[in-house]
Amino acid sequence: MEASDTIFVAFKKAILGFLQGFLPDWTVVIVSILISITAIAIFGPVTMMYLTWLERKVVGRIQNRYGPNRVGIFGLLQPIADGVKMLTKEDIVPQAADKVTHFLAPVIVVIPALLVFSVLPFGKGMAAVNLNVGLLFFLAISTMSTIAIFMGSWGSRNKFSLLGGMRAVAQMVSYEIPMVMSVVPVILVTGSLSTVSIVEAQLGGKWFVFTPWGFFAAIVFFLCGVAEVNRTPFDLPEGESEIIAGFHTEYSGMKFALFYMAEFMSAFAISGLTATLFFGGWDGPFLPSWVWFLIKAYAMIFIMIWFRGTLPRLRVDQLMGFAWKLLLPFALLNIFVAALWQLLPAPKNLIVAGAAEAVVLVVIFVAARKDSPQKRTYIFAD
Amino acid sequence: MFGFGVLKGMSVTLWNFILSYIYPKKGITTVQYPEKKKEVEERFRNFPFLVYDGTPDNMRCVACDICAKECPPKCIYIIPEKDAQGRIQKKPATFDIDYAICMNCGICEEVCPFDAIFMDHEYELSEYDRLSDLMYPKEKLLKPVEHFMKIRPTDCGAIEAQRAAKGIKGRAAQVQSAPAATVKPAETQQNPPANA
Amino acid sequence: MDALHILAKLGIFAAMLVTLTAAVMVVTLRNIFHCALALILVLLGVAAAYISLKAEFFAVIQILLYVGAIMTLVIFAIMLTSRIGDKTILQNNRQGLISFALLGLFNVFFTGAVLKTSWNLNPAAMAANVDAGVLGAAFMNEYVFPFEIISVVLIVALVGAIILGRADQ
Amino acid sequence: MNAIPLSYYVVFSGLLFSIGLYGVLVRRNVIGILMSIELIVNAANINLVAFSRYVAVKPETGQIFAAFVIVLAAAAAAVGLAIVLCVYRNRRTIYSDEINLLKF
Repeated sequence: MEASDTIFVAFKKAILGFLQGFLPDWTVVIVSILISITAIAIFGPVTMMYLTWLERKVVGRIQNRYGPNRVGIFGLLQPIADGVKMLTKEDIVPQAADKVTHFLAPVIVVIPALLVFSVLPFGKGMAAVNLNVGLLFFLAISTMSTIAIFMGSWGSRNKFSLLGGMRAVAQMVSYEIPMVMSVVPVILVTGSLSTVSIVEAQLGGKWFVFTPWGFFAAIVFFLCGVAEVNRTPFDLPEGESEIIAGFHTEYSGMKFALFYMAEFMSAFAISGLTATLFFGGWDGPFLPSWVWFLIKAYAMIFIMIWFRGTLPRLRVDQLMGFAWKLLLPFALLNIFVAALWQLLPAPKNLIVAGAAEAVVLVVIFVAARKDSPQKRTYIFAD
Repeated sequence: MFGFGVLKGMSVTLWNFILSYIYPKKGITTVQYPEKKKEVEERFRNFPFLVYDGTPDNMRCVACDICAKECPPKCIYIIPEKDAQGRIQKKPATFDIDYAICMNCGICEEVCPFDAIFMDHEYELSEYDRLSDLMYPKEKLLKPVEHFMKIRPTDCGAIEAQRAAKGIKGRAAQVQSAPAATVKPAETQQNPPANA
Repeated sequence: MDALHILAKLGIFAAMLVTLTAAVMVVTLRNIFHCALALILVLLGVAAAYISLKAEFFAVIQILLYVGAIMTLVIFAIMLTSRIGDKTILQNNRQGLISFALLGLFNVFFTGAVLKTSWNLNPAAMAANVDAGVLGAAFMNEYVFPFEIISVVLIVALVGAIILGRADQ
Repeated sequence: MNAIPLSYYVVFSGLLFSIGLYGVLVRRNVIGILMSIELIVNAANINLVAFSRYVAVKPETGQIFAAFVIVLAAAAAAVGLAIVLCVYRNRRTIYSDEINLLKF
């Protein structure tokens, strides 16, 4: 088990050891950096391709149909077919568009999506960079995609994309705050911002999701993550039914593929981070560490796709109300419960924290009762 | 209560997802088209075809031109046969249906007094050239009554039963039993039908 | 001097250069939206400078606060005030040349003086590792009073901005 | 990383400051001016952090002041932009030389 656990790390050490022989030592450092960069640069797009495949299969199965099974054995070559199609499609730039912004937007939207992979701990010792501010780095870099999405919508000089851009910026800003707040309890308990030490604090099955505050913080974080990535039920910025395709209306061909890739890669990054923060990252009994991380990340992705197969799109006011009136107060109160849990000795803290959590839940539900949708009363239909 | 509607909806989709794996017959509705084809319902109607009993030349159609007159898009074109003296025979020389125009409404089937034209179940009729290939001549339209029985057993059975009851025979039987030029209708009543 | 250090120094100088060119673009570009993008580049360059000063936590705070929050505000303001497609008329007023000359002069003297002064470097400070924990402790112990005052200032600014920004019904 | 002498950082922030000041003096668009003010604030921050790394007795003092400066810059930007919106709503223009009437 030990060998298979750190197979990649050993592989990298082998390469470095081999190069040690005839390269000056500073180039070896650069080579090791390059190896992790190439690993991420390969892993990112490949996960993105097979997430599109997974999404179409799962949503298909939910709707009683097969999903792609023509190209390749189980439709496994479908992402490659999509890729080729995207490459060969003509790349139209609107005539009145602001050329610079229109061109830069897809480029800048992919950079944060790839950068955040550097902080995710894929396995034991397999986090590309062990930043001691890793978690905050993740949140800071993911705000950059907001700016890129807005550049895309402003650059294409199109009413629909501008509407989509406005919605995207408003949504991402208002869901970022509950997201940061729901991460604070994890930092409070582990005492450090680095994702690697967060996972080490959860080793041996002591995952944060089993603690009273952790379970609800995970829900809040995951929902905000789904909203941050503009996926259903928060996919107002690219609401196909009302504003054509939102911010990427005027994009076609490879540029659209970049927007598409950024969305899926950040979806994987968010699920990876949820797995790291609340589900114990690569901690698991038998399988090698990086397998556990992938299992948990893909489980989160399955939930996101499951959302897509079920939930209708939220209205803008419901979307904003949900973030400001429900998630934010809940995340704030959760911090107090986590503090309670952290300070009290072992047996008592579960009971007290559980009770506090129950009180918090009741308070939030009572407060949110007024604007949660009432039972519909039909006047004419019986 | 707040949020339980979402959970109910999610459980429905999850159950659908699992059902599609453990019990595909009930869970999956797609038919893999080229390999397996979906059985069309009996009353499914696509383009019309002409019926003949036994051999193609004793077809039921007597070129009465009612269906051509009734056809809304006017896609049926009939020229009756003429014998040596130029008299019009009760048999079409050319009977063309332009499948490109036909809207498979089935009116020709209803108005035909001689049960000669019925709607087919064949739907794989795509061609390369719309003008010439989709203009079906008589030869391509003629199909045996057995084909009609195979695709629409109940309707065909009812029509055959009616024909048997009224003693209408196929064209071949009429020719043998009435060598004289004029055939009194009364005489043809008693003879049994040529083939049920 | 290890080759790696040279590379690092080159990287930092490159980042500084990029920041300065982006800053010049912020000030001179005609299309105001491009200026905002150049400003974002400047902020990232400044964050890179913080990293070179071994203040990673501060660099991340800078990105999160500036690029995430303030730039979104600025972009919203740009969007609300500039009509789509209005031709960008002259952005600079007449006092361009004079201020450029004066500032150039100031810079020459400033850099001259700076390069000549010998700073009494404090080696202890150079080695210190200022991470989030140290900052947090300082915020809560020594600087707790300004910390509270700042939150009051923020609330006042928030309420003020909302009232000013809101269209009067 | 302390191979870089402190004076480089001070010169860098001086340049940034002067570019920002040039922007404030020259730009006609009020939002352009606000952006230049952000430049000036960033220049000040760099100085604070650089000095706290090289010279300060307690290394975190500079960074704390820089944090306060960032927060205040955010508050200033928020109020500034709200004022800009008000001016735009009343006067339909955000060019500073056209906004020269105190009371109309």
